[in-house]
Amino acid sequence: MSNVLSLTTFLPILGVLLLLFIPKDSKGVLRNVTLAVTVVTFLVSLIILNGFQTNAEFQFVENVPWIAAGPFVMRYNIGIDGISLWLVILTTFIMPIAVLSTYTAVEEKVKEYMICLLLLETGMLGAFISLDLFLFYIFWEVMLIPMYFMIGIWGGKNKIYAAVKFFIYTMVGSLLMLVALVYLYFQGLNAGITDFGLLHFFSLKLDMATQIWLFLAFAFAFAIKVPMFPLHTWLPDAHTEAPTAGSVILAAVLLKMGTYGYVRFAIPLFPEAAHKFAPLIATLAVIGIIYAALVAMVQEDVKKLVAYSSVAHLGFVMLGVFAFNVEGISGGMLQMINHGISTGALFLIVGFIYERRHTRLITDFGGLSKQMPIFATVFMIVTFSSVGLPGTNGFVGEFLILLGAFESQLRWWTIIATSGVILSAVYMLWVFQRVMFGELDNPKNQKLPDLNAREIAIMVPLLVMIFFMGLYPKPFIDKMDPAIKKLVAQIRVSSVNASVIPSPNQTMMPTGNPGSSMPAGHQVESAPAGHPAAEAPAAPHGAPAVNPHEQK
Amino acid sequence: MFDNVWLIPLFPLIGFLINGLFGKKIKNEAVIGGIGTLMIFLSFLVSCGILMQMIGLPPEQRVFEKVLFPWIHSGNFKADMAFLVDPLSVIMIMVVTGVGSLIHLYSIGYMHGEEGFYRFFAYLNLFCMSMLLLVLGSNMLVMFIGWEGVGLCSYLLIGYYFHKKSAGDAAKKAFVMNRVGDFGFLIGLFTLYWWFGSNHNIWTVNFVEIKAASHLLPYSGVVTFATLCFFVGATGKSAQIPLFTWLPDAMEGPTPVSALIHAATMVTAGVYMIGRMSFVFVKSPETMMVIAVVGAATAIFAATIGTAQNDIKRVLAYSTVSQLGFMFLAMGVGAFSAGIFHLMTHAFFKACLFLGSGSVIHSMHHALHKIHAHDDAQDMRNMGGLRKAMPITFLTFLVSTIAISGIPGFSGFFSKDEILWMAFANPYHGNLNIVLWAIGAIAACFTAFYMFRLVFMTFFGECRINPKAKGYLHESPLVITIPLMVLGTLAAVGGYLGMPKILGMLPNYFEHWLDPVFELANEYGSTYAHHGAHPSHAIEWGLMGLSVVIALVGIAIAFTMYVKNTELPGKFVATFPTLHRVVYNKWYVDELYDYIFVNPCKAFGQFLWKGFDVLVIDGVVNGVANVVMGFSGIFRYLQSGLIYNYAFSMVLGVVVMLGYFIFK
Amino acid sequence: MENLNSYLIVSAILFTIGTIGVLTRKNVIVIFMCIELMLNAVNLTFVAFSRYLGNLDGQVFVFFIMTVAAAEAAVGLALIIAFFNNKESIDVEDINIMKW
Amino acid sequence: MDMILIPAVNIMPILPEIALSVLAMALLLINVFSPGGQKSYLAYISFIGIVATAVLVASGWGTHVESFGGSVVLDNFATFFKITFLIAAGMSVLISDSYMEREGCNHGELYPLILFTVVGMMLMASGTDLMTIFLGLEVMSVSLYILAGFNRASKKSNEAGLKYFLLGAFSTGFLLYGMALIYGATGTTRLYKIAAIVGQMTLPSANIMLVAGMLLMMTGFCFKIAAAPFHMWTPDVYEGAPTPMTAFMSTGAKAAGFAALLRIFLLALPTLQVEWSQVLWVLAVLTMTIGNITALRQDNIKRILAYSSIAHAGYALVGFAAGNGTGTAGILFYMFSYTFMNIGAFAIIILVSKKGETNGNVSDFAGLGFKRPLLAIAMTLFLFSLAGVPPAAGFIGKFYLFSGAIQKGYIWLAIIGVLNSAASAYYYLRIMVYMYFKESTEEFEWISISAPVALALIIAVAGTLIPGIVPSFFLQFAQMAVKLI
Repeated sequence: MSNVLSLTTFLPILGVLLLLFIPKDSKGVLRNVTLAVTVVTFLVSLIILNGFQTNAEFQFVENVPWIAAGPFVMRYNIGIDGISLWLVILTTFIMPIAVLSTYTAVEEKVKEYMICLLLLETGMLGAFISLDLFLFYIFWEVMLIPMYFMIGIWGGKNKIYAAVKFFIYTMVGSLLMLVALVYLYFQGLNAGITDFGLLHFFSLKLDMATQIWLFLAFAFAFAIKVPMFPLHTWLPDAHTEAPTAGSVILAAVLLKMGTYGYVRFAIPLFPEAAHKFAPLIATLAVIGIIYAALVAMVQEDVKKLVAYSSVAHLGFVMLGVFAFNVEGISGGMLQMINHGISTGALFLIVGFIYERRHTRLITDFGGLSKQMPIFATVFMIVTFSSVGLPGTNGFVGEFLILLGAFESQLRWWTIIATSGVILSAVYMLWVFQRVMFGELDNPKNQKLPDLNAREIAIMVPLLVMIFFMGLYPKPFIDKMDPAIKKLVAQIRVSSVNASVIPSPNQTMMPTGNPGSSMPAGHQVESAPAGHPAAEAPAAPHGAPAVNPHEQK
Repeated sequence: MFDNVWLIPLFPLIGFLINGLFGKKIKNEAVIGGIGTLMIFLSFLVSCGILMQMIGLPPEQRVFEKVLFPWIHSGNFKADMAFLVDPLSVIMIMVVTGVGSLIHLYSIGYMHGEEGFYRFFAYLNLFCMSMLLLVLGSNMLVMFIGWEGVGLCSYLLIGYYFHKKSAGDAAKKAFVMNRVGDFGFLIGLFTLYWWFGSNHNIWTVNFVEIKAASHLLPYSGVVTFATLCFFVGATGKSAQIPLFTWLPDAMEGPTPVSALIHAATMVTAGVYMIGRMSFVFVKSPETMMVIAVVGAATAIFAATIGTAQNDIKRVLAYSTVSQLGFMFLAMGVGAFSAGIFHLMTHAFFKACLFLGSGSVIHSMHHALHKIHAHDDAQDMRNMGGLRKAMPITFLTFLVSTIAISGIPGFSGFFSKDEILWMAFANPYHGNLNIVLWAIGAIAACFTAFYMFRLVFMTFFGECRINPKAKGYLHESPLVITIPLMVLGTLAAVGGYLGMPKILGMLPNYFEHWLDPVFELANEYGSTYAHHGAHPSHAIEWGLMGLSVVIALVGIAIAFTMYVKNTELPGKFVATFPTLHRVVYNKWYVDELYDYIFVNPCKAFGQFLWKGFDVLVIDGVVNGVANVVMGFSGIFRYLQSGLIYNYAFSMVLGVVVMLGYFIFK
Repeated sequence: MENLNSYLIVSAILFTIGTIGVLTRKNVIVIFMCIELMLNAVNLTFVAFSRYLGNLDGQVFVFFIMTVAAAEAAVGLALIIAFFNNKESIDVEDINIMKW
Repeated sequence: MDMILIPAVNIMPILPEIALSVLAMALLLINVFSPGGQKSYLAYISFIGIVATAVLVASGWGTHVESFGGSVVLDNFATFFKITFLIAAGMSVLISDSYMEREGCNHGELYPLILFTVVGMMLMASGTDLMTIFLGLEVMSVSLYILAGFNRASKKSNEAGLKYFLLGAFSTGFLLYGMALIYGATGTTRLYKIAAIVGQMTLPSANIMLVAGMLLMMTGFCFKIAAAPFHMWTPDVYEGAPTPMTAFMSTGAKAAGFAALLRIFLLALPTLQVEWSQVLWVLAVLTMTIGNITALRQDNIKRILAYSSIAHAGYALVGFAAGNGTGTAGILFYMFSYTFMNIGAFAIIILVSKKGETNGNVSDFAGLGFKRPLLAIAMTLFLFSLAGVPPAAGFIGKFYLFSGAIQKGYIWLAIIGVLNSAASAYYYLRIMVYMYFKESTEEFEWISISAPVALALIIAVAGTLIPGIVPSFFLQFAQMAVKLI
């Protein structure tokens, strides 16, 4: 089972080949086959999860030559560590749900739809497992195509604008990233790096100016995908136009590409630059949190509201990631998964009522709880998970993020961001109230059927995950912990070398070259993760929100 | 027995799951209610067991931590799902499970025939579980689960009649305001965690460990910030100024809910939290003062509003706010055990009062229902003279009222008097003490006034209810009256647990019981307290008497106004119309908040969306596209189709290239 | 051969005249003639250089250019005729169906 | 009496050219003496001939033979390009027959002309003397003039031919003047001699005559490859010319132009690289930008592809401006894969359009996606490849071109390039929008695909996908080809 990773990634492609031989009008078969394929993929991915050793190393690595021409050597180099593991599982976990959700939602062009779904899955998985920068870029771009068609073909009335906007917006960013990628490669070439293998570049020393430009290019591409304020406007359009499954996947997985890109590429490749820009990005993240919440509050379209809410959630993720400490980054990673589950569930819920009423305007609803109690319960649980109620998954991630950020230099930002917790409650509960509470006065709503078995079957796994991750996140955190510790060690070490944060007691900071897979655990003991050692002596009982940047 | 502490929250959880998942199928109210009540009663038994065991132990061994399973471990951060059993938490679980089971029992009767009966009990159980988590949590995070969990349940239960818009609004308001508090709680948590971690490499949120390390904390400074944040959390949960407006609205929920959540247990969480972390709070004199002042202010403020309300439950709600103010006053003046004591007694009599009012409303409702009248079953102006119709309710209600008014011999007297005395005699606030005491005393007077106003308007005088309905008024069934009687008894005698030493008949069991919890706090406090001459017993006696007199005065006024000559209130209103209107409208606080926070937020959101998101950002995005398109149009028309133009462009190109190289 | 430059200047002038002719004249035939003029200017340059440098490559080149010019003339005139058949005109202004 | 010694010439390097010329003449004769009407067999014969020639050319891989006193050379560079031309010609032949049938101008001369064009191109690729290159260029151009105006009945075709002819001849003037000046400056027309002499010059860039000659030559070739500002003819000619010929021109002629450019500038004028690469920098930016931006507002799909082919010339120029191994190899690879995708796209345009070149608007593609899924998927593939989206060949090509620029340090050039290809995505997507996102307005009539066209499409798809997924095979050849310059 050495190549189980490739198997997982390309099973959907096999599924596509299978679908090609099924006549396009036998929709049931098409759906079931696709479902089967995705389920099998999920099961195979469970083998990975099962065989994954809890350590900081990359596992299930496959590394075979692919392109070698001129100055370039690209390899089919894949593998996962604790950071990518859960995203892979998340992807394979969401797909069957997404497929199941299309059974009644998509009635025409089923075959094409299913093919798009499967291609998309391969694209996403590939991006998560690539350890070769070029390979990553390929998957990153390939992902766009099926999504573009899903929005464009099965989308709403404004679908063309949304689809083209989505495609070009993302393409601009990723092409700039490509330029940076090549430039980085040539830098590496001079330093004796022979191929696009990601791990080589971790040890590459770059001068500050170079790092800044390269980081900006990467950060821009990823920021568009996340999406971060102010590059987020493609998201509401894409979400509102996309069919339910599309929105689910877009929210659950595609957006994670951006945040994952930061964790996997932008930050470890250019640590000093990352530290330099941390305040800026944190600011944008915080603005995003508040801004998106305020905008979400006044939306009239449920789906748009959820779209904006995910902008806010991903703002949290970014904040956590740029805390540069174990808590923050683990929180970020968890939050990615949580957001995948909760927001995915929210889009499914919106899909349910849309299928029944063919409208998403909040004002068209009200008092649904009376008519569809099961739906009400599910919706409420998901709402509170998305609000981050303790006991649900949302809380764990959000809490760790804020905790980690508060420990780091981003204290002020954290305090502002925490107020987002209030706002999220405001808009989520408000929409819940307007949709579910009140008199069931609209006659169109008085006959709505409650969730049927299939829809319940779709939601149950998500609900289970919501509570499981909320009450017992340990397995998730444990698996990703070593990798994150290593990452933190990498970026902290180099940050000290570059003395981006001049700290009086660097000596207690572990020194050594990053990328070397030294067990980072001890370092974390010796120097509390990413907490600014500067404060310790400087502010014995200083105001708690002292920002080192202001101290000096 | 300690080891089984995890059973306490477990039983309600089971109850919740059973009723929540299968309640719809079960249908039979007796079974559903039975399960709900039984589960919480089982927890009560376990709690009793723990109490017994603890009584058996010497004070220093009365702290026990039960780790259930590791919850969030990441980096330095460790938080387990763990319970802390100590005298404080034991008192709380006794109150919660005890009062809780009575109210469950009561609800069987009260909620009879409601649709979604099962839902109600499921929520009620869920609430009990969360509340128990809150009080049992051995670290801030588990406490926070309960903290938000009770918020959730109160949301669910306030919104129980979700088809009423007012209910939905109230529920949302409650949750959001609680969230504001939670915001403070989180920040406080972060600050403490970060401070201990970065300065002493102690990364913990565990109460025991923090307590052990608390000597490292500086006085004021960071602690002030942290504790103030925590206090914000407390104000949210316990409806103190400025976050109190949700509690009166919360009366939209069924009465048992008001009794359990919004009187006996949840709203006291803030007090409990301060008690739990007294050793941190006391480190910051500033915070202590803020707490005391806010508490006193809330006590008097809410009391004034209470005097002008006509909805029986609203009066009680404001009374609750005011009483919570007393508790915070106690905490603020370092009388932690007194505060907790008042918390307990208040749980008894206020629960009894709410349930009593519930019983009244219940029968009013039925009576009005019989005649298909649509008068408000909760408006005291429709009541009066009910004491004959429902004697048990009347008696228990009266007892509790006496208790809350602070008539000697009843529970309220002991606790409240202790608080007032400490407000006067505490070593912390120097000259502020007298003010605090005065405010407290006046608030007590108001309390006595509006409570007896309530009693008189409801149970005395001639019956103002629709005459046709009069015949239908009757005493409530046993399930309702039994809890009333039990609680009434407790309200009467509960005080003897914590009798002030000066009365000297009984030792102050309560204070001794809590000593191990609060001694550290008192120790810290003593380091900066002003050690003036300790007031003499004479003064204490004097003040005690004074407070009694004050209470009696309040009662007397109420008697004159609402029994003797009932036209007085009208006159009063006529003479001070503005004052009455302002008080009647709760000093317009809600309107103020709408004006300051809610509306601007919505407007700003609208602006950001329509103005910024759509116009500016998307404007730029699409603008770029349009500019390019514009160029496309221009370039397009350069393509004239005429050969000599094409040739010209070629020549131009050549000339420019040559020119560049020749003349560069 | 001391006055190479005069030859070059003459040919440059011829070339320029041809170019300007192409830009200004409207009759396709005339334009084509202007192009021929340009080519001949080039020929003159080649010959001049060839003579100046004393090697024959230039002159050989000129032969090729002449032949090619002839071929182009044949093809060009054919195209012009075909165009004329369709449009009854050989005015460049009329070569304008396709634009923008 | 002394006798003239006929130097022993090795005709091996120009064997393919000779073979094709002979075949072409033979076809002419056959055409003359054969009854009119059905001409398909000519297509088949010439296709077979082309394949045979391709085999012949390919067999010469790896050898390096100079001949005719060093005015012609057979090397990998020439071979690579010759293969490219032959592929272009072969596919054009395949798609020509049915088209010419439909347009009712199925004159047998077509195929010989195509073959002659190829001969010219090949001569350009293997010529190492300004004369041979000029000859090749003219042979190609003159045949192309005819091919552009081949559909005598159609006004558009006429106009295209005439425009192409006049402007082409005009540009030839500049080209020749440039060659003359180079000759004057160096005293020779042999490229490697030029290189040697220029190499000895103390300050070649100060030699006005040399620089001017270089620029004028560049003008001539830039006209052929349709680089701004010498591109103006392209849209009109491409639109007017019979579609298969447009396909042929846009790929073969462009490739030939680049072959000659590379040969001359890299072999003869490497010492002036600073000068010409800064000029090409500007030209590349102009060409990409004008091509892409103008294409955004077009509705006639042939015109869209015309502008897109201008833009692609710009991309290739990026690699040329870099002038290093990566960039130039990128050009070769790009021209190679561009041939497949572009001819493929034009083939589908032919299938969709109707008699008299009607039905050639973007909107006429509406609903194709679900009426003829296979065609649509093929078209989608070509368009994505043109837009440079992985895993199609176009992406790898662009990647190498821009990488060349980056390696050279022209970061901004690369950035402008990628921004351009982002913008270009819009009009390629627009076609897909019509194919998939819109329903066709009028009744959609069945498209019958003849065998040759099907074959061409299959070749095109293969040639677009395979170099994209396993590029190293092709890239290595490209690398070897440019090494020899």
